[in-house]
Parts: sequence; C-alpha cells; structure tokens
Amino acid sequence: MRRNVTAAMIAGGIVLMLVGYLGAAPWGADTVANSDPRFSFAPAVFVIGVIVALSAALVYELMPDRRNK
Amino acid sequence: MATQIDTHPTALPQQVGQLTTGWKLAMGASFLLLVVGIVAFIRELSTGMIATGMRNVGTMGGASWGLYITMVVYFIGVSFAGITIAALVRIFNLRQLRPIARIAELLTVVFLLMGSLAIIVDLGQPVRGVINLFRYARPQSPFFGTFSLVIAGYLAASLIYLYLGGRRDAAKMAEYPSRLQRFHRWWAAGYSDTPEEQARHRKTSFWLAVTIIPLLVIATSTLGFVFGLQVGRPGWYGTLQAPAFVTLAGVSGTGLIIVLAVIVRRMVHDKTALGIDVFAWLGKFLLALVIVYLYFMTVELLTLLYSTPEVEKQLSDALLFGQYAWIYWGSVALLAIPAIGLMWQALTRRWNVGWLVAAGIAVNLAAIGKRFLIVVPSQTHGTLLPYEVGSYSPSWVEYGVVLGLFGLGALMIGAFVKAFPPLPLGDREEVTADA
Amino acid sequence: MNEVRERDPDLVLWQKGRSKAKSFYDTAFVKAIGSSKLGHGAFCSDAGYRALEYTIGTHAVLHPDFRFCNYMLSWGWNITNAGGNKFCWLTWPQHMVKARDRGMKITHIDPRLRSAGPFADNWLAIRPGTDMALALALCHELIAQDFIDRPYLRTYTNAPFLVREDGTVVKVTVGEGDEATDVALVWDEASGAAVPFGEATTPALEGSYEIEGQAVRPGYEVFKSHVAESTPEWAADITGLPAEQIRRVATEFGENALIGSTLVVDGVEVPHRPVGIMAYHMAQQELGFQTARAMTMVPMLVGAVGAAGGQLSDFTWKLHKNYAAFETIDVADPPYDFMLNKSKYYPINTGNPGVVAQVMLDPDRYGVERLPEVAILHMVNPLTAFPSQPEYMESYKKFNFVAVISPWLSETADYFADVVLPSATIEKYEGPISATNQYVEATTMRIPPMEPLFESKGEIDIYMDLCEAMGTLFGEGGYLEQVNKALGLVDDKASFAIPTDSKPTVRQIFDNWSLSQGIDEGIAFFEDPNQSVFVKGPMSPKKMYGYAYDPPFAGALHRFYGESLLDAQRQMKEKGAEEIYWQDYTALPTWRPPTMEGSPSDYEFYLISYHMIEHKQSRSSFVPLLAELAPAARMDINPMSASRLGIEDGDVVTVESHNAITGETRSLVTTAAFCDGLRPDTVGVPHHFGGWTHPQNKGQGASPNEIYFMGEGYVSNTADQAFHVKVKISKGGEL
Amino acid sequence: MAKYAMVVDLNRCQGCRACTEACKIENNTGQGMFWMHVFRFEDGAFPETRMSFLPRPCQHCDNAPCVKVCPTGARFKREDGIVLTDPDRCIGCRYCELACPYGVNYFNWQKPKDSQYSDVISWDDPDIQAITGGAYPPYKNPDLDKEWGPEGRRTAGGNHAKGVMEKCTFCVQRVEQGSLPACVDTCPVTALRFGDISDSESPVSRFIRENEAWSLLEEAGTKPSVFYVGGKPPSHSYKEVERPKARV
Repeated sequence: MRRNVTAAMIAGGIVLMLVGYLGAAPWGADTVANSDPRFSFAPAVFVIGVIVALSAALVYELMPDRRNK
Repeated sequence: MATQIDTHPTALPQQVGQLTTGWKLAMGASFLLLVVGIVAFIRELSTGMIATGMRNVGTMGGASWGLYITMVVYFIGVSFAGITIAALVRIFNLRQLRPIARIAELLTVVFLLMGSLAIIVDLGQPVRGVINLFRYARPQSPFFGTFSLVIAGYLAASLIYLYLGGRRDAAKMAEYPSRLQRFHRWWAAGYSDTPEEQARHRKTSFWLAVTIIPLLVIATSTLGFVFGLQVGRPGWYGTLQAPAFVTLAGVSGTGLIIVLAVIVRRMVHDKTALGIDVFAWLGKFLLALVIVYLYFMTVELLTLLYSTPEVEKQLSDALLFGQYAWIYWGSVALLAIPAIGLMWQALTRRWNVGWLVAAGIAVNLAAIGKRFLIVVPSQTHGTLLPYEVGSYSPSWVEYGVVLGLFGLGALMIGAFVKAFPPLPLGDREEVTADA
Repeated sequence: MNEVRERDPDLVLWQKGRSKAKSFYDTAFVKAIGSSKLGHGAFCSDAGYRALEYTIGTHAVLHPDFRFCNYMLSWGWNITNAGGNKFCWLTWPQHMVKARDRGMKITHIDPRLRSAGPFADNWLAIRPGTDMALALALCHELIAQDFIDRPYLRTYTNAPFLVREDGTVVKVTVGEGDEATDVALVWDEASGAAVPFGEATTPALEGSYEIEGQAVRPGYEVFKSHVAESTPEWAADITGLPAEQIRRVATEFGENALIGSTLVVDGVEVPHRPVGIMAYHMAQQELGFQTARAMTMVPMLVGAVGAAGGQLSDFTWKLHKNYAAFETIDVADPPYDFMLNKSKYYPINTGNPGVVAQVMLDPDRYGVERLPEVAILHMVNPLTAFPSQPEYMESYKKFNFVAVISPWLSETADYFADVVLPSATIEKYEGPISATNQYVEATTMRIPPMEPLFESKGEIDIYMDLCEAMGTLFGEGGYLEQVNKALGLVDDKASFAIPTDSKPTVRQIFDNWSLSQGIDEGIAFFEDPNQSVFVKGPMSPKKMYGYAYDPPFAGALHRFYGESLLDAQRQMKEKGAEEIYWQDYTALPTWRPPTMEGSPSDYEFYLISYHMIEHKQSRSSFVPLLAELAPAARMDINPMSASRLGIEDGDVVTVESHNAITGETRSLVTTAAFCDGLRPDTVGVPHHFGGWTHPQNKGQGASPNEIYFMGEGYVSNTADQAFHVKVKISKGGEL
Repeated sequence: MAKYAMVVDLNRCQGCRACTEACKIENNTGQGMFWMHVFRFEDGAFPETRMSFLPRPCQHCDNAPCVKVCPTGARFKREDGIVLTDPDRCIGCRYCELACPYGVNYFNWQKPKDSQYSDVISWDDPDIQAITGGAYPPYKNPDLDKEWGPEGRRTAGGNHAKGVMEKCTFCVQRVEQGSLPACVDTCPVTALRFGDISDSESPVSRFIRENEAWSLLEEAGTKPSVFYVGGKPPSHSYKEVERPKARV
C-alpha cells in the first residue's frame, strides 16, 4: 500500500511537471504566441508537480503501518 | 507509544526552550535590523526604486541590478552548500559529519527564504511579480529555472529533508513535558524508532539525497545561466559562469556552516558535541573548494588579459586597476589568505576552531565581493555601444533592506534553535529520566 | 512716452532682437511714433552685409548655388547647429545634403570641427580672427596658378580702372550740364590708349601705363602686387594652417571653377562656375568688413559670382540702396546722433547697441548731445544676448523709462523694465514669412494654434493698443496707414487697404493682405493645414543668376577696388579720428594682426562663442526639454592644452579675458569639456546660458557675453561686434 | 502582413536630435528617458579628429535577447516585427535591459508625476492647474493608454507607471493608424526612413538594396530591424560628447 501510493505520487508529480512545462510558453521564434502560456497558471502546475514528486518521500515515511492502526 | 515518563520537570537538552540573555540580545538586535529593513522597503515602495542607487544602463550610466541581485546570488549560493553537505553525509555515510547535518539543512532553508525575498524586493512590481511568475513564467527565460527549480522545488526538498531527518529527535523531545511538547509531537508524527521505521527513513533520506544533488546543481547552474547566456553583456557572457557559481556557492556555504556550528557549540555549552574532526573535515572541504575557485579566477583573469576586444579591456581595466580594483583584490586576498591558513592547518593537522571561523567569515565576504564584481561592472563598464562609463553605489535604502534580510535570517535561526535541538540527540547522550 | 515724443521723437529708442516674419509691423510702429530704430544686425552678420552691399550691391553675405555647386568652402558655417546666409531656416541643411548626395565636396574652415561634424571632407582648423590672411593667400594662389576669369573682371568689375600711385582713380567728366558724370579711365588694349570705361573694347587688367606724366596701373594690377607677398607660407604662420593645405584648397577651388564653361538652366544659358562659399556669422570679427570683401574676391577672381553653381548672395540681384550710397562716403562733423551715423568714427555704420551704450556712458567724447531718454525693447535681451554685459548694466540705467515687450521675463526686463508687456510666443498671427528655399518662391503665415497664455497678446495687438493710447493709431501718418504702406496695400491695391479709422483685428489685416496677393480664400488659405504655404512658383534663372539678370547684376559694377573707402580714410584723418578707427578703411583688404593680439602672452587662448542646435539665443535655455538635451554652459578645450594646465574633463575653470586697449579684465566660471575637434590655442563657450530669471537657469553656468568687450579694438570699422578676445584659463572658481 | 524596418542615412543625419524631441513629445517619456537617443562621437586626436552622429532607436531585433529573457512574456515580438512591452504584465525585473546589447531599455524609477520634469515645473501650481486642469503632463497623448494590435495590449507605453519597463515602440500607436513614427516624420533632412521590408519594392527595401546597409553589433547575432547607410559602426575608441542630462 505504502509503496504504490509513493510511486503514484512520484508519477503524478512527474506528469504534472510535464503538463506544466509544456503548458507554459512554448519554445520557438520570438512571436506573440510563444510569449504566452498555453493555459494560465501552467508554471504553477509545474511547481506543484515538483513539490508533489518530492513529498512522495513524506508520504512514504509518514504512512501509519496497517498493524497498529 | 513510548512509555510514559514521570512528570518531573527536567531541562530540555541543548538549551532548547531556555532563553538566555545572550540569545535575547542577539534576537533583539536582529529584530532591530528587520525593522530597519522594513522601513527602507516601505520607502522604496512609496517613492519607487529611485530611492535606490540603481539607474538604467547606457545613457543613464548606471547599473540596473545592484546590491539586491548580488545578495540573491550570495544567499542562494550559501543555501546550496548546506543541503549538499547534508546529502553528501547521507550518501557517503560520513558518520563523523552527522552532527552538522541539521545545521546545514537549517542554513539552506533560511538562506533560501532570504534569497527569494531579495529577488522580490528587487522587482519594480513586487506583488504582481509573484503572481505573474506563477501565471506566465516562460521556460525560455533563465529566470524560469531560478523561480521554479531553485525557489519552489529546492525549498520543498530541503524542508522535507529537514523534517524527515528530525523526526527521530522530535520523538525524543516529545517525551519532555514543555510548552513545545505539542510542537515536538507534531514533528515526530508518531515516530517510534522501530527498526522498520529506521530502515524506511534510511531509504527515503538516501533517495532524497540522490535526487537533491542533481536538482541543486541544475538549479544553481540556471542561476549562473542568468548571467552566462547574455551576449549583450561582456563580462557576463561566458561558459565559466555556471561552474564558478556552483563552486563559490560551496565556498561561501561551507564557511557559514563552520561559523554556525561554532555558535551552536558554544550555545549548548558542550565542546564535545562537535568534535574537532568535524571541523577538520569542513576545513579540508573548504580548502578544496577555495583552491578550485581560485583556479577559476585565474582562468578568467588570463582570458580577460590575453588579447581582449575593446569592451572586455575596458571592463578588465576597471576590475583590476580602476573603480572596482579594491573589491577585486580584496576578494582575492580574502580567499587566498584563508586558503593558506587552511593549508597550514591541514599539513600540520592542528586545526584551530578560531582560525576556521575567521576563514569562514573571510570567504563569505569574498563571495559577496565577487558576486558584486560579476553583477555590476558589466553594466557600468560593459556596454557594447560606446556609452560613457557609468557608476553605481548602493543607497541607504538598499543597505537597509539587506540588513533587514540578515536580521530576518538570524531571527529564524534563533527561533529554530530554541524550538528544536540543532545537534542530533544521538546515542552518545542517552536521554534518561533525570538527564 | 508722449511727453518725450513732443520734445523730440528721436529720443525714443525702439530696439528689436531677432524675430521671424517680414518686420512690416515693426517699421510701421517706428514710423508711426517717429522713434529711432536699433536692430541686432551688429551681432548677427551685418559686417558681411555691409561688405557685400559695398562690393556687389546685395543685402546678404555668401552662399553657393547648391543645385549645381561641386566644391564649397564652408567658411565658419555652423552647418549642424545653425542656419546659413540670409536666415536660419531649415532649407540650408536640406540643400547641403542633397548636394552631397550629388557628390559636392566640403572644405570646412573653422577652429571647431563640431560645426561641420561628419560633413567636413577637408578641415582647415584656422586660428580665430585670421580669415583675411587665408583669403588673401587663396587670391595669391589663384592669380599664381592663373585661375582668372578675365572677361568677367573686364566687363562686370572696376578692376580695369586706372589707379594713380596715391590710390585715387583717374576720372574724366563726360557729358555737360546736369548729365555730366565722372567716368573712370581704363586702358584699352585694342586702341592702346586710356579711354572712359564704357568705350573700351578690351580694357587692360595688367601692366602699368602713363597718363599726363603720372604712372597709373589697372586696379587688378594693384591687387596683384598687393597680394604678391601673401603666399601660403606667409599665411601659414598667421592662420596656423599648413601652407600645403592652403595651396591645395586654392588649386581645388580653381580647378573646380571650370572657368569658361557655361550651363543651360531652364532654357537660359549661364556661365557655369560650380564653386562657392557659405559664410555668414563669421563676419562678426574686428576685420570683418574687409575680411568679407577679401573672401568675396576669391569667387570674383574665377568669375563665379552670380554664375550657375557659383557664388550667390541674395535670392535675387535687386540692388540694395547702400550700393549707390557707398559710391562716395562722406564723413560729417560732430555733433553726431547717439548711433554715430556718418561719424568720423564709423562712416559706414550698422548701428550697434554696444556703441550706443558706450556713447550714453560718455557722450562728450563722441560729440553727442542728445541721448535717448525712453526705450522700448521688443524681443531683445541685451544683458545676456549681447556682448559686454557691464556696459549695458551701466548705460541702460540712464533711461528714464524702459518698456519691454517680450514673451519671457528676460534678464534685461528683470533688471530695467518699468513695464513689461507680455507678448505671445507662437499663439499669434505673424507674417508674411518667406518660405523660399532659394529655388521656389513661397510665402507662409504663422497661425495661432491656441489662445495666448496668461495675459500675453500678439505683438501686433500690443502695437495697436500702444498707438491707440498714444493717439497715433488712426488717421494720416498713423500706425494703420503705415501698415498699409508696409504691406503694399496702396495705389493699385488700395482697395484691399485696412480702414484707418477703426481698430481692425490682426486676422483682418492678414486677410486683406492675402486677398491683395490674389489668394481668394484670404487668410483661410493659410489657416488650412493642407495648404498653408502659398507657392508662387520656381525662381527663374533670370532672377537667380547675376549674369542672366536684366541688366546683368542689375547694372552694378562690382567694386573690386574700393576707392571710396580710401577717400573715407582721408576724410577721417582730416577730421582727427584716431588710427584705430581709420586703419581699416583701405581700397583693398589689408591684413593686420587684430587688436586683441596686443594682450599679454599669458592670455594665450582665443575665446570664441558658438550656437548649439538645442537652443535659440538666450530665450530657450530654461525650457526643460531643451535644457535636458543641452543642460549647461561649458568651455570646450583641447585635451592637450587642458593637460598642460592640469585640467581634467569636467573640472571647474575660470576664464579671464583681457582688453588690449583699456587693460580691463573680466572673468566667468564654468566647467571644462574635452574636445578633440578644436584648435589647441582656442576655447569655445556656447552663448545660450547665463540667465537668472527662471528656476531652470540655476547651475547652468555663465554666458561668454559677460567677458567679451565692446568698443574700440572689439568692433569692426563698420561698428559690428567682434566675438573674439584673448583669455587666460585657470583651474577652480565658484560655479 | 508588413514587417517594419527603419533605415538611418548617416550621410544626411545632422545629429540635431529633433527625432529625440519628437519621440519625447509623442510618447510623453519622462526625464532621462531617451527611447530615441542620438550619439555625437569624436574620434582621434587633433587635427585628425573625425566626428560622427548615430541615431539609436530600439533595434526591434528578429532574434531579440530581451524577448528571450523576459520571465513573464511582457516583452514580445509581433509578426509585423515590432518588439513591444506590455506594462500590465511587466514585473519590473529589468532583465530585458541587461540582456539588450544596445542599452535602449528604460525603467520607470519613479511615479509618473515626479518623472515629468517636476524638478522645475510644479504641476500643482494653481496658475498651471488653471490651464492644464490638473493633467500631467498636460500634453498627455491619449493614444498611449489604448490597446493596440491583434493581441489588444496597452503596448504604446501606457502612462509610464512606476516600476515597469519601457522602450521605443516604433510609435506603434501611429504606425497602426497609418502614419510614420514621430522621429521619422520629424527629421528635417529625411535621414530616417521607415517601411515594410518584406515588400521588396518598398522604398525602405530599395534604399537598403541600393546602398551598403549595415547594422549595429551584427556580431551579437540579434538580427536588428534597423539598418544604417553611410558612416561606419562605432568602435570603442569613439568618445561620446555633448551627452544629455540623462541621470535621473
């Protein structure tokens, strides 16, 4: 249970990072389109992704054992 | 749950919770600095950044990035070294360095917060700055790395590492009845030092350390790229910026860890807590980094002097002989002298803590000087079009705000060491009922 | 004002600075109240005007025919900062760049490079005050290399006139009774005898002959021996220029002149001499009058005057009345009027406010009895805009009443004015303003973009109110009648005249005038932004080129040899004038070191002043946007000279001038500015600052007019101000 | 879609700075802000000294360092070639100014009211108020606050709010209404030309083709849209003289 929750969070974090990064302003020529993000607050999503991926470690440690619940 | 211990009031270890007069004095002074900083910042907000000494590059002959950006790079540099050492301790299992791990992590978190605040005070539109970065930040800009990886990602990583690393001691502290008991219990979050928990902690801290090191190198390099990628600014444009940033960050960070470690050692009145071997290791680590950085400086100097185009010549003249010469040679001296001192101690294996503190402070001053020399001269003396040479000197507002940031940092560190033991409550000091 | 006018209208002094439009409303006011009139020409370039009026009869100085000119001497022309000959409109720079696009070469003669900037193909960094020596050396070389247009000299100048040893011209009376006129004799090479000028087929230019036992020589021959020693080497150590450079410029000038060639312009064949000089404000120096004459002789020798591509002066060849007046200059006896007109001091007199100030301080010395008691100063600021500030401060105190008409509180108004009549800057009707660009005749009008600010009014309204108050507005000889006369609304155009019994609006005056010019919409034409410029049409070659004018050069015989000047000198000596006054009245331009060279050697620098493009005289230095571009006064100095004196760029320096005659010294304090494009023995200070009436003036520094001198040794023989003085530079001083 | 470029004919430029003034009036730029600046250079010692003038607008580069580094996309380049700043998104980090090799960016260090030459004119003076009705600067150009371009952003400089960047906009508000930039319009000797460089027959394209046109700091790889004809690129031996009062 602990293992796959952590794995899920890491994967989720990475996905969020990818979505955030690709959602932000695209690389390419200096044009009006490339100066705006594809969707608003995309960088926020990227940052959340990084935090989620890292806090997987928190979850991994802090998950209470099934035994003494 | 841990066995109930009797309620006889015993002093918490490592002076936690005891507000000694020395501590109160330091905190009072820091608070004063913070007030100065806030007053200066309000002045800057109301009249605009004309209150600072910064002016536009080019026709206005000023520098648009000054003391604030210098301090941003310095703070983030120091924070980089902290967590790196903590991570190295974990990865290479340097048992004798375990005592300073938490100090290093603490340093990272505090200086990272000071660094991000320094960026915000430098913005023309501070409030809109934070919102727009989350909303519109563009990956093409080197700031994206600084904003997302350095501030957000790296801050999260160090907080998590500090929190998890401290749960075991928090559990011990939670046994003491004190005003902080609920805080300690929250921090321990049910840690009961069972073998599985210990194994699980070892695994997480290992994997965390393994991810933190590359994250840090990338983050600080992007900070280096903020300057290194600018073709339009002679003196900035160069491949050496990123590695030089990382090295000087290590130098300044290690220096401050030594200083903080000595303060903590005196604070807990226990010379044995941090053995001389810890300082020896730090001293050697610092020496290695300083030598690497001096090597980088010589490389940079030779490239500048050999057969430079006009603009770089104008810049190097200003750096070596002109307006900024005293900072340049001052910084070099503040790096070289400690290096010699450390070399002497390393060879004779007689490490003197007082000398190490002096070296620590010296390299940090050199770091601030060198950061200033990277940021400012390229603006006042590095215009590709032949504008007149400019000048920049920080105004009281800038000094006030920077002092305020230091005050804030000191307050945070002071508060932490009184709420939580800076040194690990390891097996050596068995916690018994009657302490 | 009326109380003085009853006694003697001349004692009312009306003084005008520079304004843009045809000054019909000024002269009308002066005539209406009968006051005496004083302009600003003596500080502008009137020494050049007098020289050209005397020599070829035009009321102007020198400018080339840019359309065809290939080689121009930009002689002191501040190309990138100021206007050129005749007026300061923008058309000069446009002509110049179009000509350069066509390949015209520019030789820039000026102690400062800044005035030509990148347009100087060849820079002659001449020492200030030595232009005549260069001109004479150029003439010497043109003669030596035989770049001489003999047909022009023979037919259109008095070069062939036979001159006795004593400098007088041999004349004989022709015709009887009242048509009897004295005609000069010339030597007719065809008949080998001396004949009156008109009758000779090929008048001799060279050689020496004998008439009634007296040795005589043609004027040209006299000039040839006059400049025999003026070699480039001789001029080199006077002007500080390399001899080779002078010789090369003379050769280039001669070769480019294409002597003998012709060009068909709009169907009219005209001699083609594509060389010319642009010179204007540089005429204001102690030897200004004779220097301008010597400079005019350079194009005259190659026959370029009035030729296609050649040397023009005015926009047409209409003769100025001074041309005839200067044929015989008669010097009167004291008492003189307070401008010393026709006096033994200045027989040819431009009317210099500085001289008036000197006379008011010491009338007996100059034989003057009646001094002006009342002054109306219109748009003029003597205290900062004219040299020798101390004299004005003292002399203008003698006025019982001073009224100032000015848009700004000028320093003069602040110091003297009993009444200030605020006038509008541009929120007024003003005109008619010539919009010609030398090739097209056009007129335009200033149309008010908004109502005048605060209580200010347009000048014409002010004049009408003043005349009404003084009772000289209506009726015969009144202001309105003078306006009708000045605008030509008389005789056949009388139907457009303004009724002289009721007070019109200014718009009405210009409406009538526009209708009289055949513009049906009247003033509305000028008010319509899409039209606003009334183009009469291209200037015909017949009006532009002297040769093609009917009769050629309007019948004027160009005075190569100035006999009447020599005669004036004789009269001045007889009447006891000192040498300082008569020494420059010579038939041919004769070099002498300027008086300022008499100052002690520690006054080692020449001080010149110059115009900056950002400002207009002393009336714009407080405009924040302009003061931002050109913030303050400075003293340009060559870094080599500065380092010799231990002066760094931006240091505060004291500039002390010395009067070579009176020994008086004056000083100003400003900041030094390194300037490589400047002669090492010369320093320059712009003349726009030194004001004190506006907060922006604070810290802008001094005006060179505080340390220039007026009076003897610092005015030309035609009472035109010299903007040269020797100065000493020392570090330090209180800004 | 036009692609705008400017050509400066240094054979004609008199260094008179009328373009600088026209720009300041059209865009109400504050003290010390020179969207268009004209260098006056001296080079070499007497008597071999040479002088040259160099008008320096924003170069509106095709490979614009300022657009690359802007963290929030406030500085962007449009299809018609004009590089603009959106004052509503700019956070005032001034990074564009330091990335630009030409030094054409200006930061609003103070409030608009203080930057409008208020060290000399007190806009609150009752006499002045009576005429200006309290507006400062009284000659405020209403176009500056409007939104421009298909992207509909206030890119004509807005009211120079405190804490944001600004620079030459090729007078986007004029160009979009079919007239020329203020500097081009006002040059007394037509030294400045402006037009569509993507149309090979436009006067600008032809003029560049017929003369050896060069650009400033080509080695920096910014591919500027401003071309110079005549004269030569300035070197560091050039000394700038007659600098304006540029420090605020």
